[in-house]
Amino acid sequence: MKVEVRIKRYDPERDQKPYWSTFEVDVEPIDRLLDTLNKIKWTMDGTLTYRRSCAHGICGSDAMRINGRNRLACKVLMRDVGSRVTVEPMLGYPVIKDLVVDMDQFFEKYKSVKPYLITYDTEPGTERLQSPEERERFDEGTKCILCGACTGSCPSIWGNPDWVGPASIVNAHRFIFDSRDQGAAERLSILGRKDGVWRCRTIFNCTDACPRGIPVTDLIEQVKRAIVFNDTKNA
Amino acid sequence: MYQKFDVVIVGAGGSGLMAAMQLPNASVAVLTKVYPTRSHTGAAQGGVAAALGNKEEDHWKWHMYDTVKGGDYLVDQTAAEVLAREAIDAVYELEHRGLPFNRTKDGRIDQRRFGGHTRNFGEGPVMRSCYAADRTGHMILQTMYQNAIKNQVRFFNEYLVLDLLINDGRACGVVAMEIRSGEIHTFHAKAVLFATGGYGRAWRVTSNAFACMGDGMAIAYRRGIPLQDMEMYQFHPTGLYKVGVLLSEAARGEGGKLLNGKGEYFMERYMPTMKDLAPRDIVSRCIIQEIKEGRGVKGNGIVGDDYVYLDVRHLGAKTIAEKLPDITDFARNYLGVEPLTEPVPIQPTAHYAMGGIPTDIDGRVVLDADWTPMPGFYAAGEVACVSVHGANRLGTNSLVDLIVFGRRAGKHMAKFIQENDFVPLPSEPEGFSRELVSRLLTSTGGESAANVRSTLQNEMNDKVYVEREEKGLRTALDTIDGLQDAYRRIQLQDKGKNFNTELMEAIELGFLLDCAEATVHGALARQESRGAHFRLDYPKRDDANWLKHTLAYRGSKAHDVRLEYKDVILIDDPIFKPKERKY
Amino acid sequence: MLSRLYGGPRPAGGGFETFSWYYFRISGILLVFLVIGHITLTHVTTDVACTTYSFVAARYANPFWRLYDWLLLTLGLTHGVNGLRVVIDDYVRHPQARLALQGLAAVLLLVFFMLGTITLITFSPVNAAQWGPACVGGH
Amino acid sequence: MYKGPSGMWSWLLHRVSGLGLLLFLFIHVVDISLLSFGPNVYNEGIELFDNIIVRFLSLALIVAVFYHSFNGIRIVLVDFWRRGVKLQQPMFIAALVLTIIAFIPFAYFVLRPALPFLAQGAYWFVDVNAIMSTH
Ligand SMILES: Cc1cc2nc3c(=O)[nH]c(=O)nc-3n(C[C@H](O)[C@H](O)[C@H](O)COP(=O)(O)OP(=O)(O)OC[C@H]3O[C@@H](n4cnc5c(N)ncnc54)[C@H](O)[C@@H]3O)c2cc1C
Ligand code: HEM
Ligand code: SF4
Ligand code: F3S
Ligand code: FES
Repeated sequence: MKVEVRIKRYDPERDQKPYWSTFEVDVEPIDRLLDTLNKIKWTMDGTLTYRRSCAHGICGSDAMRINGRNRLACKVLMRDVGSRVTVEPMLGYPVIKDLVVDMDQFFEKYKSVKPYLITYDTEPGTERLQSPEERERFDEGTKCILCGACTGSCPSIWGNPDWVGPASIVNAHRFIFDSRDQGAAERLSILGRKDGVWRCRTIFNCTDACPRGIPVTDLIEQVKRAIVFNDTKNA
Repeated sequence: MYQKFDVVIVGAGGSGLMAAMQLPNASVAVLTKVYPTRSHTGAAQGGVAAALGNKEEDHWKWHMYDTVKGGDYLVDQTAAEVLAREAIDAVYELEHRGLPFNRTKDGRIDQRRFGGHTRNFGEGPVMRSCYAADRTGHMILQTMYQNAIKNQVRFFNEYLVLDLLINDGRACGVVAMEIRSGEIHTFHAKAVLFATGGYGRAWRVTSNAFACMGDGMAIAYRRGIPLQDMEMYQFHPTGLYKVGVLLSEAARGEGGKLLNGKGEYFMERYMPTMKDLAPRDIVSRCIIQEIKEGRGVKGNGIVGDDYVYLDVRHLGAKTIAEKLPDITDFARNYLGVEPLTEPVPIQPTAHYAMGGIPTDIDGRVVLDADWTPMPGFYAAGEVACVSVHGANRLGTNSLVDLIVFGRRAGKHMAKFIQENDFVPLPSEPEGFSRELVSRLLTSTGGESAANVRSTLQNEMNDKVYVEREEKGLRTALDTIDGLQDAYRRIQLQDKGKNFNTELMEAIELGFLLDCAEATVHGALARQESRGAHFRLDYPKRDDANWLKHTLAYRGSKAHDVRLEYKDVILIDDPIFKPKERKY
Repeated sequence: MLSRLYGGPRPAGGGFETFSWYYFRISGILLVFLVIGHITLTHVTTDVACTTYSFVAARYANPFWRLYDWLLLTLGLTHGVNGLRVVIDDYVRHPQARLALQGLAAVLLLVFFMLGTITLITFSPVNAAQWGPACVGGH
Repeated sequence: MYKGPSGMWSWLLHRVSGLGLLLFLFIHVVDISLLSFGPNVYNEGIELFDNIIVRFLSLALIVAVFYHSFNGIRIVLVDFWRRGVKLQQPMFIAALVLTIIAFIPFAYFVLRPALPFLAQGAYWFVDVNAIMSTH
């Protein structure tokens, strides 16, 4: 089938401002959008630039704005996008080139919430014990692949790039509610600050964008409650 | 730009990060061409094997036995011992660092069965695979990255390493291109670790990421370091048809069966006892056999007639939803097939390099059959060949390899940098890399990199696949020779410096061609069938002549690779004596 | 469990943003009743055209209504200006401009709060004969 | 703007209605302060509200109040009620429906005094001659 692909292009080395290129591509209905981009890059325009690696939705490289919503190009099938598809870089991040955005800030924010196990006890000789229920408590957040789709979909970050963003909160949640961890208080105090969880106005775009099906807003709300009630048990 | 570190680690997958963790007091730079969390380790689903014995009795020696046998005895048995013994501690280390393993009722790390892992030297399956849902690799990668943040490891993200610097027989640094600016940087170091992963992209149908282009192997190879056992490349039997995306072995573990075009569950015919759960090399071969004999699936609307089915319909919606969510997801998403009501088209997919840069059990790269190390140069993970996987890797043993040997290499480097000083850089360290980049940017040869790449991938899929024979391999060699010529004529459309992925892909293609070349040479020379290497013209294993490792040294072009051989290390224990491999 | 979770340093108090978030919700819920009561009074039970001086004077004879309106004023202003502050935070990136606008918001809050409060407290109706019509306009 | 059925419209409306209400509150405080200047001044001020255009503006105000209130309650439920997150969309619809339901009687009461005038307007719209003949 024939598809018209509109791509927002920008190479600061050459272009004054972003522009649109349109490509007519012949695709299979079960081709991924990523396959289509590859086809364009390899046979039509070698300068088209985007990130990709695993090609099956697990590495988080190719989050972009597809028909107005943040998606992984490798998880979108051509038969589902219609005969015209619009591809843009994600909003909320500086554009490096074409569909490639600068993720440095994103990772800095991620780091700011101390996304690692914090313990003050000495380690046992074998594993620490944790019941299946305790393990289940923070399962959702462990699915995150740090693709940044959620953060880039959030109107709060479009206006305010300082905001820590949903992805960082998801990863903070993963540790705050881990029974082995002892750093909950530190993280909650970081997230309780000005650019912490309160910038979330429950817009739910993040939940729509997450390619891993993480209930992002739900996790954020749990963190808010943990801060408000100063308690991680009932949040 | 010039920078100096005690240790430079190339690659931020499981092995690179595990090594970085062992160097808390050194200045360490981790260079990676993708953001660390995009590394291919994240794709691993099944689990990581360790004889913890949390669910039932287990012993590291049983694990060692399975590893040696699974590798069709091409395994260095001392290394297999280290692997099996230290896996236990390494898994505990992961847990301490925060890895969220699934748990048993009494709170310990949960374990499950996996192909080829047995109790009491082959008596029956054992629960040895420690796992975190269906995303163990993802969790290892995330956990290691989190710890790297905690320890404030210095990352150089989106730096493509182009060259290894050697002076006076010692590794002393690397040269890399910063993808975002096109700038060339020199990293001077006392010790260099390569942890760059595999080269599955040499085949058309592969489970591997676009980033798996054999960079590390090729860079070392170009610097005169041999590549070991490259002909031993694993094809996983259940790759999603055409796309290659992996459907985990768990599908068959749960009772899924392979079905041919005639509606027959054919594995029963080939392996009456283990049936669909026979090791990967064997199952892949049976699939190819079916297709060759005309029992593949034909014209059902998708394309071609070179596949069979993975059938999970009889498992019921509940099991499928709970235990095999990924399979359902992939099949629906990528082929539009509903596994609850339709069988899923599959074909063997290029999956894992057993071979690679030869190392000893401390991750030190060795240069020849006499185990002469190159001081300061280390390798770990899929890029390396400690030879624990021999001719066929068992499921879940790669992640063990990463953490055990990544850890050992890290610890050894910690010692090495204490005892050794910097060696000066060679003169004009960046010369080679600059020339490589500028040649590609200025070439007007008119050749397209995409063409070269797809020709290579098709050729490898056709002739250097599950089954090989002399004629096909010779043709493949000619093709690669031609492609290497074509490679020199590659012309780019993007001549910019800023994030030039076309340039990057072209550089990687050069690496891929080198790895393919070594693979074909090794395969052509090895006149026997062992593990993943099945020669139609030599269908029997031949221990008398071929119980040895291939070492391939690069020549000036595809046709003149020099091969040497290295003995397999056997230990003096009757249990581990090579014998026929039966399941 | 909790002592374990909070084994590390304690959180640095709730913080202003936490308070602000909480305040939005509490004042909001109170406002639901106050505002809906208020508009019912001025639009349903009485037409706006009849909310004249005489209507107000009669109502303010009872201090309850003064308190009611003062609560409405205070909660509405603080809630609303806090919202304005958040909006400014979200969209105004330039630090000086942001400070200036937030200063302006604070001044607005203060001015309108004073104006409203003074009116409510000091209001003492003139002689009933001079209250004027019960309704304005031609209806 | 982000496409798709998320909570973005609810948030945008909430923000706009909140700011609108604040603006009105400012105006309202000023007109109330006219009380201090005696009945005549105040009543003149009130007269303004009787104006047909202002009556329509009051309708907008009322919609804003109801929407902002109901959606405010929805937000609080999302925050404090664990199932709220899953039901945010139905609750958004509910807030809209409730806004409309509550709005109808209010619209009637607000516009009732203006009805004759409005009826005339409608008439005029239908038939200019009809208006001509009534004068
Ligand atoms: C789909 C799939 C499922 C799997 N499942 C399992 C399983 O269940 N159990 C198991 O044990 N194994 C499994 N494996 C195998 C295992 O995941 C891999 O072998 C292993 O993760 C490789 O890890 P690594 O650290 O060697 O390299 P990788 O994780 O591949 O990382 C390579 C790193 O090197 C960097 N790099 C590469 N080249 C350059 C360069 N030129 N310059 C700079 N940086 C560079 C990359 O950026 C990356 O960070 C699976 C593999 C696949 C494909
Ligand atoms: C009638 C009952 C009211 C309720 C239940 C209510 C509730 C809320 C809530 C919960 C918020 C916080 C939104 C968030 O954090 O995302 C909010 C924001 C806001 N409210 Fe109200 N409110 C009410 C009345 C008012 C009034 C009378 C005004 C005007 C004076 C007002 C102006 C605002 C403003 C400006 C915001 C900020 C909007 C934003 O940040 O997006 N509200 N309201
Ligand atoms: S929460 Fe989801 S959308 Fe956000 S970074 Fe993680 S995986 Fe991506
Ligand atoms: S889109 Fe943004 S406002 Fe909150 S619910 Fe998601 S983070
Ligand atoms: S390429 Fe890895 S997520 Fe799409």
